[in-house]
Amino acid sequence: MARYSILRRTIATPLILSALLLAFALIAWFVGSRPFNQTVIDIFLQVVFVVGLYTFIGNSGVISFGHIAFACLGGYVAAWTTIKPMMKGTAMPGLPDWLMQMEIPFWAAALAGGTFAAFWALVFGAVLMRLSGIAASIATFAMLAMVNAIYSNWSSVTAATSSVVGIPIVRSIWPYMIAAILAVFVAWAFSISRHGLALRAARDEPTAAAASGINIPRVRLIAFVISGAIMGAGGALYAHSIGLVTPDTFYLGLTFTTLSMLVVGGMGSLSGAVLGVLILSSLIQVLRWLEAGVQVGASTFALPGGVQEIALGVVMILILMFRPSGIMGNSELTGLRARTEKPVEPGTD
Amino acid sequence: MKKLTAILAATTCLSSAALADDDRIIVGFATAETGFMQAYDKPAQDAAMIRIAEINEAGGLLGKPIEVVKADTKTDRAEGAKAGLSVIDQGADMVVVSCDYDFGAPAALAAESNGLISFFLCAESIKAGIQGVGPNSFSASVLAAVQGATMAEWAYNKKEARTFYRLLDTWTEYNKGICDGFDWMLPQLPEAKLVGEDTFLNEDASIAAQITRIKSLPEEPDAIMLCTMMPGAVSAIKQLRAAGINSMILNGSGVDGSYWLSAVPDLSNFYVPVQGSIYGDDPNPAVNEFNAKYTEVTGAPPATQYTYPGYVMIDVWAKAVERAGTTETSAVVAELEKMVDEPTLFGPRTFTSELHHQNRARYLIVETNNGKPGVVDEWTISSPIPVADLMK
Amino acid sequence: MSLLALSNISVRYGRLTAVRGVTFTLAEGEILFITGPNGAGKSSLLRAIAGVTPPAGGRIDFADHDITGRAPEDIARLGLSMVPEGRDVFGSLTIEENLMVGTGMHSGTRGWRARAASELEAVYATFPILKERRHSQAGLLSGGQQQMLVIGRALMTTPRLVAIDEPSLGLAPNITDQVYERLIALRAERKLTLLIVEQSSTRAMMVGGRMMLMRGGEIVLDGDARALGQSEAMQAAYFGYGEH
Amino acid sequence: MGGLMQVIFDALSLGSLYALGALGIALIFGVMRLVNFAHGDVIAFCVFALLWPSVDAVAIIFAGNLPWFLLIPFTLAVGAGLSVLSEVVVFRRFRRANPATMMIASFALGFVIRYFLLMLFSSRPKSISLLPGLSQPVEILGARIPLLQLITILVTIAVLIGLTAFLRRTRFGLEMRAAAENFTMARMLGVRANRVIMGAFALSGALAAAIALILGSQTGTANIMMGASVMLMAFIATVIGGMGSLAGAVIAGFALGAIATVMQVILPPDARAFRDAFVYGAVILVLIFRPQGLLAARGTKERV
Repeated sequence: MARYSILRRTIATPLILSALLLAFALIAWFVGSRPFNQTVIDIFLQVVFVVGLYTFIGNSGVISFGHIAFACLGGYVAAWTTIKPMMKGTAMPGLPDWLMQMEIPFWAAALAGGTFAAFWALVFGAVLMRLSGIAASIATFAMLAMVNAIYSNWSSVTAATSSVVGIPIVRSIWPYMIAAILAVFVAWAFSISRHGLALRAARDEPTAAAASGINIPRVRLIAFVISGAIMGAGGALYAHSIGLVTPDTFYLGLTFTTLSMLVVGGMGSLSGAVLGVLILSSLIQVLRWLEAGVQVGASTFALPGGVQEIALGVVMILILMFRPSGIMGNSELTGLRARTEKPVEPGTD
Repeated sequence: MKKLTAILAATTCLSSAALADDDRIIVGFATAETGFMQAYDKPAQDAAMIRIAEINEAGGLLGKPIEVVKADTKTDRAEGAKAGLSVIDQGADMVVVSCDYDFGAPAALAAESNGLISFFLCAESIKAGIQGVGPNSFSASVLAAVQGATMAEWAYNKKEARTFYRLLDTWTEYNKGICDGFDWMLPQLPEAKLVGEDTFLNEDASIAAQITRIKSLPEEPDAIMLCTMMPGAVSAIKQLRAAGINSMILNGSGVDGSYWLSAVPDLSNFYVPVQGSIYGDDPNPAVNEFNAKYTEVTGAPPATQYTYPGYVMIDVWAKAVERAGTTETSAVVAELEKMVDEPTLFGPRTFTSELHHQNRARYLIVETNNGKPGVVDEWTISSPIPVADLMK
Repeated sequence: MSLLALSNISVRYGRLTAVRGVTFTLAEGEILFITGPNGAGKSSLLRAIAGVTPPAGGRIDFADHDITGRAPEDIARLGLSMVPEGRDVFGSLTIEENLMVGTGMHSGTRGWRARAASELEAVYATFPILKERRHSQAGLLSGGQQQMLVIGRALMTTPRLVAIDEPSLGLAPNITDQVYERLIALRAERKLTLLIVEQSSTRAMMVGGRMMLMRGGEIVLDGDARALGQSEAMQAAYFGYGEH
Repeated sequence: MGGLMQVIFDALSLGSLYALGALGIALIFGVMRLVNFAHGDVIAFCVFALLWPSVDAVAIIFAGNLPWFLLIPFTLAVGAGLSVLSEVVVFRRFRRANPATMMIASFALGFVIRYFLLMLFSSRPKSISLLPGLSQPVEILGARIPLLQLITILVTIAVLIGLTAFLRRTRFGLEMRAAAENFTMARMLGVRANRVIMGAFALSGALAAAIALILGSQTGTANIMMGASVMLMAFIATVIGGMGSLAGAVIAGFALGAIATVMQVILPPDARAFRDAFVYGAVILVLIFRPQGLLAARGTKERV
């Protein structure tokens, strides 16, 4: 009964976010330019990653630097399962025979990537989830670095640092939009589930939560596995969006982009995760257009190269300066007005 | 949101203007104008522009002027795919992609799936071609493995090197490629012996442990095959010499250039294979003329030999287009694949239906002595490296 | 002439109001006990005075300065020394280093080194155990010794007002007596003003002075400690009788 | 014997770099709970400050040609200056923000510094001959090691002794240690927050500059990413050492250097490429058994 009322109270959030994503897809469809189409695909993938990250960080309050490792695992599953067997034989001769012969559609690869990543999230998480705070953050980073070191050197199975090509490219925006919307719903469903609520209680009041019998490592592990699955599926789709994977695609650069988008949007908010991506991605895109040059009347106005990155950094700092808890803070979009979950209390220790 | 669509509409209008124009030929550059790769793409692209200007001055290609469209990959793979699509949408007949295989591949794949020819500016991996991207993809440079093989065979024959040490930076495929070529050549040299091997990472702050391993050998090796690239190469070379190791150091072309030599004062016994010399002493006077022209156009002389493949690229492609009488992909590819030892300013070029890359090439050997680089020799490996060995 | 004056001070943490509309003044040389049950807002009030938690409303004046919302270090430099509850010793510093931290605010003034040295001797005289262990790490001290250290540390700054949160917590009764003796002596010597938070009124009744009772974030009683301590109103107010 | 000495020197010199980096991060973390991801970019900035801005391949040496007794103070001042500037302009406004926000802000700042350098100097690594006299081998205890390696170790030891003396013997050092342990309490004793924090940033920046000088002379290269790998290792060392514990950071820095060196020596050739995987595996193990770090700073409340 209580569950049902939570569901009814919060369902507006994923619906609004899905509508927003649909709006982006429609713009891309309406514009029809292929590079822009690809940009919107990128945005959807980024939504999947950031929402995946949110599922863990937002609910547990533990900063993870390691989630991109799961995207890496997922991306390589896509390479293992969708490249034509002949090409696989030359690039990755060490694959077992059954995998070598496999050629499945991209959506199945995304599911497989998610499952594979979830499995490893379970293995790593069983060890790491006992940690908390910054020790957990560093341990997740060490996990990322380990996965990267292994995938960068295991030539026979991952082709080492070389790009693995031949992954069928999917250039339609709809599968990516659906994936992003699914990720939003999964994240929402988890956050209102028994485990999600328990985890958030543990985030806000760890002592009280432990005292009331919440097994913190266990609920964290559940969140870790679910978010790992989302990241894995996202990684597989990422592979299909550009047709190749390399280990360094899934390393520090992507880690910091996703984390930044989440923190700028608001760490504790699903709406923040999605808005963080949409706002920062739009900003990047506008800056890129400005850099490429915009016709204003008779003259062309263009920013010098490199200004885009600098401006992005400055804008991020400014947003955080004025909204230290991110654009959304801890509140969600609910249609009527932002619903505040619980105010942050700085300095009450 | 209205503003956004307005900007979008503006950019798409700009690009569609170039579409479906039959009175010109369009070359699309999906290369890095910003970010890390820019330093590598820009010189080769400038060289390509010089060749394009020469062709246009001489009346164009098939009587039509060559026009250039560009899109910035920002040294980012996802952006690379967009840049590829962008130049294709602007009507490119041929797509030029980033120098490095990893960064160029997304745009090349976009060209491939649209049935267009793609040329890597200077990629040296076999995958930058049929084996990686597909049947319409080419590279203008020479395989990294040829560099390693060239250095091994040359040092063995001309410098009497017998004991070799192999030091590999596992950072990139290019580095591994050099060492692969070295590994292929070494067993063919009867008295050559590999006395040790080690690996490091380009970003390693110190390679002291690797150096200690070399120093613990009973005797200093005759030659060290150093498979690495910038920026780690300078660090490795400096540390090797600082530790008092004086063996000859053999390299890939990636360390060509004099711009970094100030970091290792009085460097000697140091050898680099190059396709053409930037030092003004190329045996072919036409190369020196090109250098002068490049200096005139860009304001500075070429910094490394990686400037040259851009010129070769437009050269061979334009020849193939002339011979085919069209820019239509399959006809041009067929003409390119007919090229056997096609003379270019920077050595002969061969393309086959099996390999769109050079598995054998004439290299100039540049020796650095007391901090002064200069061409000392020329070498072509005795037999081409078989494709099967390259695919290992 | 009041040294400390609070008018209508309230303290909030998020939606929770810990202190509401507290007003009082404290004259130089006065001794004031604030008592009250757990959660009455006593500590929050002290934190607001010391500048650690800026008040949500109201105004605080100290030594003719408006210190509302000022930084803790500025307030300390005006001569208001605070000893928070929970023995915040710097565990990795030695005892002597702990004592010396607060003397930095006078550095640069004439003869400050000599004054610091004599203050140090005075603190050591009060708490000989600190002198004995002056070079050992403060984190290794027992709870009672740490309590002596933090009180000694506060005195080292030669303050005009010392605010102490629960000085007797964890101290053996005879040590507590010594602490109070020293404080009262200082009060006589240099007109030191004392603001002491204690949960029970026992000590206040022994020492004498003024006493206030806080409950629910408000001051409910204010008067002479001995007189109040024995009154039934005090008992009733402390335990909240007579409200239902 | 010579071989073993060689390995010890290798481990010490690599560990020195990590220890200096870890100190720089731990100093700032101690006073304001900020994990400063811009630290690596400060290192790169210090090296580029010796060059004149130009996008040509050949570096135009500017301050890099100064004699050593001017070059070293100049570089240290640049590092300290940039670091203090970042405090005043950016981090001061994040005092009350949560650690994650501060961390991302520091990352964004590093991003800005990096692309600023990229704009001025292009991405091509520049060569720079810093203190060329140090590139000679010397014989010591039967091991022949580069002079620079020896100097790196000596400089690190000198920095550690100097910093210890500074922290133990000076009033500013006392205030800084007190603030690192309990910032609020220190302020209630009249310790000026801004002064201490700026002091920590200045010291941290100077340490970054020291790393820049060592890395610059060792590699002969100025590269916009040059601080990144040292920074990552230093960051890990700070955590393993126990966040906020300066001694712990130093010990963990040396330990990481030793592990990396020993791994390179004992692993068989095929496994050597996986060296980093083993090193990070060791990091996870340490964290599992000592989540608070080797030397947990007393009174450091975990707030992340």
